[in-house]
Amino acid sequence: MTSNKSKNTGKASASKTPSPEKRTAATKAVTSGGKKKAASPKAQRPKENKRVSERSPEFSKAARTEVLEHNKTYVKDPVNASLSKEDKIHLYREMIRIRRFEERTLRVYQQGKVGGFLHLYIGQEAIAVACASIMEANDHVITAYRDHGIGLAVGMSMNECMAELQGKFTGCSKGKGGSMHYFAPDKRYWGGHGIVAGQTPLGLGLAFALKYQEVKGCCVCMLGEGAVNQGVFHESLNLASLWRIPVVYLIENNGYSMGTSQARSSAGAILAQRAEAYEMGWDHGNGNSIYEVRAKLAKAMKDARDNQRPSIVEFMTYRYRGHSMSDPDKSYRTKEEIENYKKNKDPITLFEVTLREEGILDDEAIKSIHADATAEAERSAQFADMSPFPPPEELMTDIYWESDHPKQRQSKGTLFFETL
Amino acid sequence: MTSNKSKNTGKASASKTPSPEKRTAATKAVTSGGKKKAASPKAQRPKENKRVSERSPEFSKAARTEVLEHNKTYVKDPVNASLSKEDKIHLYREMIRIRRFEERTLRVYQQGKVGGFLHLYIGQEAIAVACASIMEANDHVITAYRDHGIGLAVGMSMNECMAELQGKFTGCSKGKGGSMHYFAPDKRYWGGHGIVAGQTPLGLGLAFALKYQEVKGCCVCMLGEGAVNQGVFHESLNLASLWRIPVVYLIENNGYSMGTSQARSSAGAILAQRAEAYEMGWDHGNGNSIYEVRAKLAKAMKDARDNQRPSIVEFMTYRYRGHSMSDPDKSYRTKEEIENYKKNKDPITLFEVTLREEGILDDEAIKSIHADATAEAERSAQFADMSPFPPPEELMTDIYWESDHPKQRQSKGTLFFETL
Amino acid sequence: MRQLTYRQALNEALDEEIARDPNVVLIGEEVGQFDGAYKVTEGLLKKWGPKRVMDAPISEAGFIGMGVGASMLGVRPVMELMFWSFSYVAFDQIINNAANVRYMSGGQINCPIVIRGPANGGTAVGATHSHTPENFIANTPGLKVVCPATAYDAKGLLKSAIRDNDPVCFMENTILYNDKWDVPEEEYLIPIGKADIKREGSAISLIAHGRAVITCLQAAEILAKEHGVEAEVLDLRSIRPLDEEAILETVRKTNRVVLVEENKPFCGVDAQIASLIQDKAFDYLDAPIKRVSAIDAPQIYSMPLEKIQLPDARRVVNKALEIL
Amino acid sequence: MRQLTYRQALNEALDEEIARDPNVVLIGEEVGQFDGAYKVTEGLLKKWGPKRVMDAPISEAGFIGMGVGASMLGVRPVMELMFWSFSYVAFDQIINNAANVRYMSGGQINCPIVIRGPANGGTAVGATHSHTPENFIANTPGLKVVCPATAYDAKGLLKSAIRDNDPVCFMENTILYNDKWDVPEEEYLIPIGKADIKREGSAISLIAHGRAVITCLQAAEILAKEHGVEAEVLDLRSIRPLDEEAILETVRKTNRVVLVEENKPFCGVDAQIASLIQDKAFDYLDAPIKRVSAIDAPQIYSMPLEKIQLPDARRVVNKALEIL
Ligand SMILES: Cc1ncc(C[n+]2csc(CCOP(=O)(O)OP(=O)(O)O)c2C)c(N)n1
Ligand SMILES: Cc1ncc(C[n+]2csc(CCOP(=O)(O)OP(=O)(O)O)c2C)c(N)n1
Ligand SMILES: [Mg+2]
Ligand SMILES: [Mg+2]
Repeated sequence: MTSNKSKNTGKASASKTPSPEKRTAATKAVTSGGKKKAASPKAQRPKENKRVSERSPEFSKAARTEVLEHNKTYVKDPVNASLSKEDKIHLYREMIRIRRFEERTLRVYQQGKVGGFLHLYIGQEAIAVACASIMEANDHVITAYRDHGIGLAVGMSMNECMAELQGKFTGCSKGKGGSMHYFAPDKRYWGGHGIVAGQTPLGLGLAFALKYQEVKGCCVCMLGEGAVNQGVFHESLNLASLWRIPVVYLIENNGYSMGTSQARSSAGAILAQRAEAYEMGWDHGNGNSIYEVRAKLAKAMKDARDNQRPSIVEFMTYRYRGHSMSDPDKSYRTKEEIENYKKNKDPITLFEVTLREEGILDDEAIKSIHADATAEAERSAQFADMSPFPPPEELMTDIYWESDHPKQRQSKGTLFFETL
Repeated sequence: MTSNKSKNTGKASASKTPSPEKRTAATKAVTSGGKKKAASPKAQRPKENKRVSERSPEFSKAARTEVLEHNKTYVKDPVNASLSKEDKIHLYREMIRIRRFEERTLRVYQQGKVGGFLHLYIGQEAIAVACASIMEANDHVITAYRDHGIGLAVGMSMNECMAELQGKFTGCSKGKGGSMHYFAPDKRYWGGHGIVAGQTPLGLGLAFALKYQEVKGCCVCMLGEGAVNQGVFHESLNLASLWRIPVVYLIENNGYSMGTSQARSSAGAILAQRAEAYEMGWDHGNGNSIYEVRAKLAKAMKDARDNQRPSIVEFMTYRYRGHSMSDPDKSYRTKEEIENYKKNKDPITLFEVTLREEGILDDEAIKSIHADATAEAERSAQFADMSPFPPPEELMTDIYWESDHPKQRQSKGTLFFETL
Repeated sequence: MRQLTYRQALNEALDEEIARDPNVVLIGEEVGQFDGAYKVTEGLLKKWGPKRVMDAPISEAGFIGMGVGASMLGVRPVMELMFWSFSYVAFDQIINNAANVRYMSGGQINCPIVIRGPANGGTAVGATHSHTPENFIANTPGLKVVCPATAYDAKGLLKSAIRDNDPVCFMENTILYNDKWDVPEEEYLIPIGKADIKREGSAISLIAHGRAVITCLQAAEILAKEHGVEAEVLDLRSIRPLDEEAILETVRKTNRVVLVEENKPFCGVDAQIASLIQDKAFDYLDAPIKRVSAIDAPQIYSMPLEKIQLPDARRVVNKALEIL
Repeated sequence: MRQLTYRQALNEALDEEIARDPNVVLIGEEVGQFDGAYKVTEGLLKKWGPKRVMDAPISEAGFIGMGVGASMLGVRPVMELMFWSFSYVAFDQIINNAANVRYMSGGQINCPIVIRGPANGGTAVGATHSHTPENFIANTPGLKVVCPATAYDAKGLLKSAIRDNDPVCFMENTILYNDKWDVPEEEYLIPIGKADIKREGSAISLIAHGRAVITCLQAAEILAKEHGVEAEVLDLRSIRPLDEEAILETVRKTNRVVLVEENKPFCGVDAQIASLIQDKAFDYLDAPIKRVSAIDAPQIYSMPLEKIQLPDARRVVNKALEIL
C-alpha cells in the first residue's frame, strides 16, 4: 500500500537551490548579524584536542574543494560580508558549544539522570546558530522539541539547559518543562513544543502580535520536515499569507521524522514549495553551510519585517543520533549514510575548513574553543548535579497567573481539585 | 489587518481552464454515464409552466451564444458524446428535481417545520447531477452539509429527504441526522457531514477501502471552497498522493463560505492548484456547465480508478440563496451579482438552451418535466407532513451496533448512563 | 432597570473592553462583515474597524493557535468559535498550548486569551453541532471555564474573562441569546468563580449551570406551586474555578440535591459536583444526590425528540420528588 | 503458565487478529519499519507485509479519519496513536465522525475501528505527552473505552476490541509494557465491559482502571500487612461500557470505597463512579467515597515530582485509612 512512485527525497536536489520566487526587495546587510554573546568563561584543560585533529583529515579532499567553492557565493552575501573576524569565531564557537553540550547531555542521559525523551541537535548546529545570529532586537523564535540548539544559540546558559534536562529547580523552566520544553521569553525564545507542528500557529501568533502592536520585527518558526504533514501548519500558512503576518517558517529538513524518510511521509520533492499554494515566498538551501543559511534566512526575515511577506525556507541537514535516545537507529538508514554526513557534510567541519582558508582560525584557536566548550558543558553537568529538584510545592505553582499572584487575584472559588 | 493584496477570487479565471497536468490516461467514454433513475411518477397538473416560459427570454443573447460555443467543446467529449437523448433528458430532469425540491424545502422551512439549518443547493445543480451520472458501480460519494442535491442525484427519494428535514421517522436517517446529515450507503452515498472538511479524510478512507479490498472504483469527496482552509484536508491530500488512493476531491467553489468571499479566506487564486504541492493532478472548470463537469470529473475519476491517481477538481458555481436560512444575505454580495448569475449563468437554463439547440427538448417536454418535479416535491412535502416523528425510544437506538443487536452483543456492562 | 438580551449584553461587554484596552482584538469566522453568525459582534467592525475585529477563514486550529501565540506577547485576543463543537478541530491548541505553556515554561509566560461561543443543544442542529465540552475543558488545569445563564451574568463575566490573565473558555447558549434580563447602564464586573443563588429555598437544592439554571428556576416554580416545596436554585456560573463553598452551603441548608446539566451524563460536570458533595457534606445528605442530564445519546436532530433529550422542568421536578 | 509482557500480549493479539481476518490492517506512525515507537507492533511488518501494516506520516486527523471512513466499508483498521496525547489533533474525527456517524445515519453505518496507544503519565515526558483522555472519550455516546491493567487483560480485550463492530478506544500504558503476567497459549477473549476483582477483600473496596489497579494491589498489600485490613481491588478494565453491577456489588459488600485513577480529578472517571455509587448504593455507604487521582496540575517533567503527582500506594493507603 505504500507508494510505488520513485521520488526524490529532496536530498538529491539539495544543491539545486531554487531562487526565491518573486522576491524583489534588495538584499541589505543585516547589521545586527553577528552580534556577540557574552564570552563563555575560559576553561583550563583543553581535553578535546584529539578529536579536533582527528576530524580534519577525515574530511575528504573532494568535499573540501566543494565547500570552499560553495562558500565563495555565500561569503559575499552582504549579511556575511559584514562579519568581522570575531563575529565569525563567535559563530564557530556557538556551533561547538551546542555540539559539546549535546554530547554531554547524552552522557547524562546514559547515566540515567534524564527522564523521558532527549532529542539531540548534533549535525544541525549551523541552522540554529545562523538563525540566532541574524535575529534583530524585535525578532522572535519558536521551535519544536529538538530545542536545545536554538536555546543555546539565543543565549540561554548551558547551566539552565542542563539543569532543566535533569528536572532540576535551576532549570530554565524550573524543571517543569524538560528537554522538549525549553523557554526563554526574555531572549525572545518561546519554546520548545512537544506536539509536532503545534508551534506553527503559535509562531504565527507571535508575529501577529508584532504586527498588531506595530513593532517592526518577525518571528522565525522552526519545524521538522515531518511536521509539514500536520494540517495546522497549512492553516497557519494560509493565515500568514492572507493577513501578511511577518512569520518565517524554517523547515529543518534532516531527512527523517523518527524512522520515516521524507519520501515515505511526504508527497512532493521540495517541501518549501508548498508555499506556492499560498502565494508565499520560499527558499531552499544547504543547512550545513552557515553562510548559506544566514544569507537565505536573512532575506526571508527581512522580507517579513519590511514587507510583511511571510515565507518558508527549507534547509537540508542531518541528525547524527537517533530520533530520541530510545531509537535503536537501525532499521531506517545505513551506517554509511551517517558516516558520509559526518565525514563530508558536517556543518562544523565545513565552517572550520572555511575559516582556516579565510585565515581566521588555526589549530591553536580551534583547540581552545573546543576546550572551552567542553569545559563549559562539563561545568553545566556539575551545576545540574548539584542543583536541587524543585520542592513538592512547585507542583502547584505556574498553573494559573492568578494562582501565582494571589494578591491580585480577581476570580474566586476553587481552582484545584486535588492538591498535595 | 486584512490583506491588502488585490487578488483574483478565482472567479475571474473560471474560463481559463488549466488542463489536468501530467495526465496521460486516454479519455474513454464512461459507459455508465447517464444511467437512468426509476422514472418519477407523472403528475397531473402542470403548475409551473409560467415559470418556464418566463425564464428563457431573460437569458441574454450574449450568454446564449457563449453557452452554445462553450458546449461545442464539451459535447464532443466521449463521456458526453455517448449520451442518448434519454440520458440527456434524464440529466435535465434531475437538475430540475433538485431545484424544485429545494424550493419546496424552503417553503417547508418558512412554515417552521424544519429545525436548525437548511443549506440549499440551488444554483449548483449541474455538479451533483454530473457527478452522480458518471459514477460507476463501485464508485462512492461523500459531501458536506450542503447535501440534498447529491442525495437526490444518486437516487434518494424526495420523500425520505423531505421527511428527514422535518425530523420524521420516515426520513433517510429516521429523523436523526437532519438537513446536514443525509446518508444512503446503499447508493454509495456516505453523507452529509456538518463539520467543515470533516468528510475529507472519510472520503479518503472510503477510497482506501476500495483499494484495500481490491475493488476497482473511486470515491468522490465534495467540499466547499471555504473548506480548503481546514488542515485535515491537506493531511488527506498528502496521504492520498503518497499512498495512491483513488479519491477525487471535488471543490464546489460557489465563491463564498457563509459571508466570506474566497479572496477574504484563501491565499492563492485557483484552489485546486494546491494539488501541485502534493504532486496530484488537478483541474478547474465551469461548474454550471453539466457537459464540462461530466467531462472533467470523468477524467479525474477514471484516473483514480485506473491509475490510482488522486486529484482535485474545482468547479466554479454559485449559490442563489443565503448560506443557510438565517443568513440575511445582505452584507457580503450585491443583488446584481446574484441576478447576473441567475440570468446569465444558471446551470439549468444553460442546459435547457443547449438541449433545445440540440433538438432534444421543446416547450412541451420542458413543461412536463417541470410539472413532474413540482408535483413530486409537493407530494414529498405531504408525505413528510403525514409521517410520524420517531417514537421516543428511537433516541436510544442506532448508537452502538451492539446495542442494536442485543442478541449478538459480545460486550457486557452499562452502555448508557441516562436513558428515557 | 433597562433590559438587554443576553446577546446585547455580550455585545456591550465586547464593545466596552475593546474601548478600554487597545490590546483587545476580536477574531473569528464571520464576526466582522457578517456581524457574527449569531450577531453577538453586531456593529463592532463598523465601529472599531478591521484591526480590532477580524474575520477569519475556517481554520480554527490555525487562528486559535495564533491567538494563543499572540497572547503570549500581551495581545488579548477574544476568539469566537461559531460553535464550541468546532473546538475539536482546535483541541490540541487549547488543551496543550493554552493550558500548558505557563507551566512548562516555569511561569515565564501567561496567556490572556478568551475563547467564546455557544455550546448547547436544543436547536435541531444535530450531533455534530451540539457539543457541550465544559467538562472536557475544565478537566484541564490551566484553563478556566465560564457558563453564564443570564444577560447580566454574561456581561459581567465576559468583561472579567477578557481582563483575566489566564485562558478563559466562555460558553454561551444560542437559546439564551434572545432572553432579556435587567442589565444596569453603569459598568460592573462579576468575578469568575462565584456561584449565584438564583432562587432561595430550603427544601432542596437544584444546582446547575448555563441554560439548565433556567430549567431549574421553572422546576422550582412548579415544585412550589404544585408541591409546596421551596427549592433553592444555585447557578454555578463558572465551572473552573468552582464555588465549592456555595455548593456545600446550600447542601448543608437543604440536605437534598438535584444536579442538572445539559451535557451528556458520563463524566459530566455534575459527576464532579456529586463526587464533591458526597465527600465533603456526606453527613448532611438525607438522600442520594440525583442528577438530570441530557439523555445519553448523540444529539438527535428530530425536534420533538431533542426536546425530550434535554433536561426540562418536568424531569427535574420528578427527580426532585424522588428524594423529597 | 508461560509469562508474557503486556507488550508481547498486545503484539500477539494483533498478530492473531491479522491472521484471522483479512480486513484487519494496522496503521500508525512508525508501526512498520521502525517496529513501533514502543515496539508493540514488532515484527508484524516483516511477517505480514506492507498491505497489513502501514506506516503513516504525522497526520493523525488525516489517517484516523481515513480509518473511520474505511471502517464504514468494512475494513477493520487498528490505528496506533503513538500517544493518546496526540488524539487531540484528531479529536474531531474521533468525537464527531467515529462516534456520530451511526446515529446520524439512522443506523445505516457502523465503524469497526480500534484506536489504540498509550495514555499515561509517569515517564517524564512532560505536560504535552501525558494525557489520559478516557473520561473525555467515554463522555461521548457511540465510543467504547478500554483500559487494561495486565498482559492477560490486554490481549483478551484487544482481540475483543478488534472484533467489536463499534469504535473502540484502547488505552495502554507505557509503564506496563514491560510487566509480565501469565498468558495462556490457547486463544481467549475477554468481553469488554466486565470488571475483574483482582483481589478479594471485605473491609474496603479499591476501584481503579489501568495502572492504578497495580497501585491498588500494592496498597492492598500494605493495608493487609500493616493494618490488618483486607481490601478488595476491583479493576474496571473498561470505562464504557462500565460494569456498574460489579461496582455496586463490591460496595454493598465492603461499604467503603476509595476510587483511584491517574487522570486529573476534575470530571475524571472516578467522579462518575462516585456519582453512581452514592446514587445507587447510598444506604450501603458507611463513609464518603474517597478519591485518589493525579495532583491537579499539568503533568510535571521533573521526575521526583511526577512520582508525587501520580497516585502511589501510600496515598491510597492513607485515603483508605481516613475512612476505615
Ligand atoms: C502530533 C504528534 N504526532 C506524533 C508525535 C511523535 N513524534 C515526535 S517527533 C516525531 C518526528 C518528527 O519529525 P520531524 O518533524 O522531521 O522533526 P525531527 O525530529 O526530524 O527534528 C514524531 C512522529 C508528536 N510529538 N506529535
Ligand atoms: C470546523 C467548522 N467550522 C465552522 C463551521 C461553520 N460553517 C458551516 S458552513 C461554513 C461555510 C463553508 O463554506 P464552503 O466550504 O465554501 O461551503 P458552502 O457553504 O459554500 O457550500 C461554515 C463556516 C463548521 N461547520 N465547521
Ligand atoms: Mg526530521
Ligand atoms: Mg462556498
